[in-house]
Amino acid sequence: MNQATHNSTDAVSPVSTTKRLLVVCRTAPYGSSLARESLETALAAGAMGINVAMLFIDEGVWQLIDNRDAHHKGHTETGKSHSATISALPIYDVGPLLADKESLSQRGIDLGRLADDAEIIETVQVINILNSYEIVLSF
Amino acid sequence: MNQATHNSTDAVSPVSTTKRLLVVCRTAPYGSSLARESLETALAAGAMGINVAMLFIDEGVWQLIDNRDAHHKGHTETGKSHSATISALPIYDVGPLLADKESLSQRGIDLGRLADDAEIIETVQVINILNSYEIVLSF
Amino acid sequence: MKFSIIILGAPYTDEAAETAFRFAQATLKKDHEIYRLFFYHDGVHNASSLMTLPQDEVQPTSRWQQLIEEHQLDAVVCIASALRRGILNKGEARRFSKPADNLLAGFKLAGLGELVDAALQSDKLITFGPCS
Amino acid sequence: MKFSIIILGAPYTDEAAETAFRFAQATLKKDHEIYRLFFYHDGVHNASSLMTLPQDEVQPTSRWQQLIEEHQLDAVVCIASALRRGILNKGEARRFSKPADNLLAGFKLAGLGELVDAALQSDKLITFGPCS
Amino acid sequence: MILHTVNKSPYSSQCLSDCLPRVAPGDAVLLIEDGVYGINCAVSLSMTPVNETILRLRETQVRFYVLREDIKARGLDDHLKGSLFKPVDYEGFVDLVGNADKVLSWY
Amino acid sequence: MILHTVNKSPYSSQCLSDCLPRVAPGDAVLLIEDGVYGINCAVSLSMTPVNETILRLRETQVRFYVLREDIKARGLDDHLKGSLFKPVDYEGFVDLVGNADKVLSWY
Repeated sequence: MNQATHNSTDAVSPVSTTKRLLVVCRTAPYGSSLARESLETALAAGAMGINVAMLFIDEGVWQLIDNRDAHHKGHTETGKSHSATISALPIYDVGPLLADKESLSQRGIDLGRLADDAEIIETVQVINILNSYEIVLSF
Repeated sequence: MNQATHNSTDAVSPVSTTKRLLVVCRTAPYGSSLARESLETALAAGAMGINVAMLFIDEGVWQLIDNRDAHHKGHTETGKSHSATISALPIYDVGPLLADKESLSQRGIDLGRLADDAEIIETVQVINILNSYEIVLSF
Repeated sequence: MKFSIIILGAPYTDEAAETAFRFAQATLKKDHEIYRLFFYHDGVHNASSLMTLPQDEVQPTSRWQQLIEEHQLDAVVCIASALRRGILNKGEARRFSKPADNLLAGFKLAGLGELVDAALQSDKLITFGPCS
Repeated sequence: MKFSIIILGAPYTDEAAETAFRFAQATLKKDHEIYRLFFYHDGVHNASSLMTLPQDEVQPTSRWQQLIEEHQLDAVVCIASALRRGILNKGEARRFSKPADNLLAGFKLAGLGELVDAALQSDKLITFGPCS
Repeated sequence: MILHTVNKSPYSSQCLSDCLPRVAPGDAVLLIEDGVYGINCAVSLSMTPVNETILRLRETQVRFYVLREDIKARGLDDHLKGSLFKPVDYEGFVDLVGNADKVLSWY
Repeated sequence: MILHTVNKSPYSSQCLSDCLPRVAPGDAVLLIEDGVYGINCAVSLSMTPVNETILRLRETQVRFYVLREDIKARGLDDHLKGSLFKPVDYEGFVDLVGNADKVLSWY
């Protein structure tokens, strides 16, 4: 993400809280920078010691296709694909990475192609998850 | 549109051509500035003496609801609504203003509410119109 | 109650910034506190000092500036989004040897930690998304 | 053949500018002529001199600049769209008493007449739309 | 209780149909910006599936609102009559946020 | 002959389903950017109506293409097998434009 080097003015300090954050991802990677910005938000929260999970629904599930070795367009030509950032999320204490089963099946996505850390959830659970986190941010 | 006063560097001179331009409008007004920019493009072409028509399909048909007297948000607070600009198009030699019948009926739009100059066309004609103009620009 | 407002849309291009502004006005009118305005994604363009509209139109950037000044609001522009979209303050312009700076007074550049902090400290958090 | 290319998206926010750039490269590689690049709507941000990306990333604005210089392309930025989005050249900055200007060298501000002219003069016209 | 805001037209985007299945009993839904074209669901035959979902959700105490200013700007005032959506102004919008535990923006 | 480009996903936008009814016999359709998710139409049951329209249009000599680079960036290479869409690179894209009378961009 290069954020650490790029944002030298971005002081990140640990925060003491019991509130948990859910980042809801509804956008596909590459077509819009929102997908990338959702990951950056989750990483920032993780770095501050916040309990942060991600929920991938609708077009957001495309973000979970494991494609770390692919060649990429534009802002991903740093060598780091969206998929590579996804796989780094657990290192920064972001998780779980929840993926809506129905969104995946509607799109004909092969579950064997998903990022290792993706956790598939039943569609009926989505409402419960949205309600159980104290803070929700949608992208 | 205030373009004349705002763009003093925008020299417009008449052009001699037999090519006709079709501006295809697929976006609703206000939600995106594209709707406004499609009208500005048509006005510029009209001012240059080009034969320019507009085709309103899909979400573009919302632009044709006559709403000249309404109070508006944001960039329309000049007092000039989108609808007022639509009704000024014929004055600048932009026309015909073609509206796709099926797009209108799908959206439950009352035909009595349409701008005076809108000309309703059958859906089967859309393909012919797209093919008959030498130049097509879509917004 | 303490509100924080996230703005993801640029003025003019879509309606997000306009809706957010009116929402912010109404929040203050109802005697709530605005803990922070956070400009992210294309929302960073709300802080451009170079936006130029015809004089008879609403000036979205100076309108924010007035609201911020009048109510002493904390208006934070995401620094990563801002740099990538060509919005710089004096310090960043110097640091990256850029020919000018264009961050309006009243807004400040800072990192996403400020967004997370706003989410934690506020009673209510609302995002105004772009049309895309 | 003579191509003209209309770019409606800002770099980074969506893919339109990236796709347009690669299309322009391929056009030239295939020995076609580019009559004009026309930056409209959010596409005007492609001409910002203040866009700042980490050094190890592709620099979309300077990449356009190089292509324009190398092939002596006519790169026109819609003046109305540019002013409304905070992209100014020296003359407009002076005219509107703005504190700075930020139009990259190689790009020029002009009116929609240049878009209509490109449509008339080119054999092929293609628009790269934004994600919104 | 979650307030769901929707800012895209159901005729061009899946935004509203993506939102509705995630609405829980007692939640509120507010249409803003181009989302207000969703008010038409009640009158337009082609929107029948969305309409049915809305009717079903109303039976679970889900409340449906639309931002009045955005309806007016688009000349859709007459669609408010008999609509399933109740108009609110900006202060009403603030109250809806104030009364909700969280806001989820669908865009 | 018109080349139609589509840059939005059919799962989030009506862009592709708005485009297809306006495609004439002999036209070409090219999916780019998030439009390439439309390649899935052939494999995904929920996209059946779009899929049927595509099959019908193929019988009228309409050709369907997809931008290979955008497929690769999204990790959808394996969806190209048996797809109704033929991959092209940027030079192929330029040729499609060169061979068309006009380009209509659906976005």
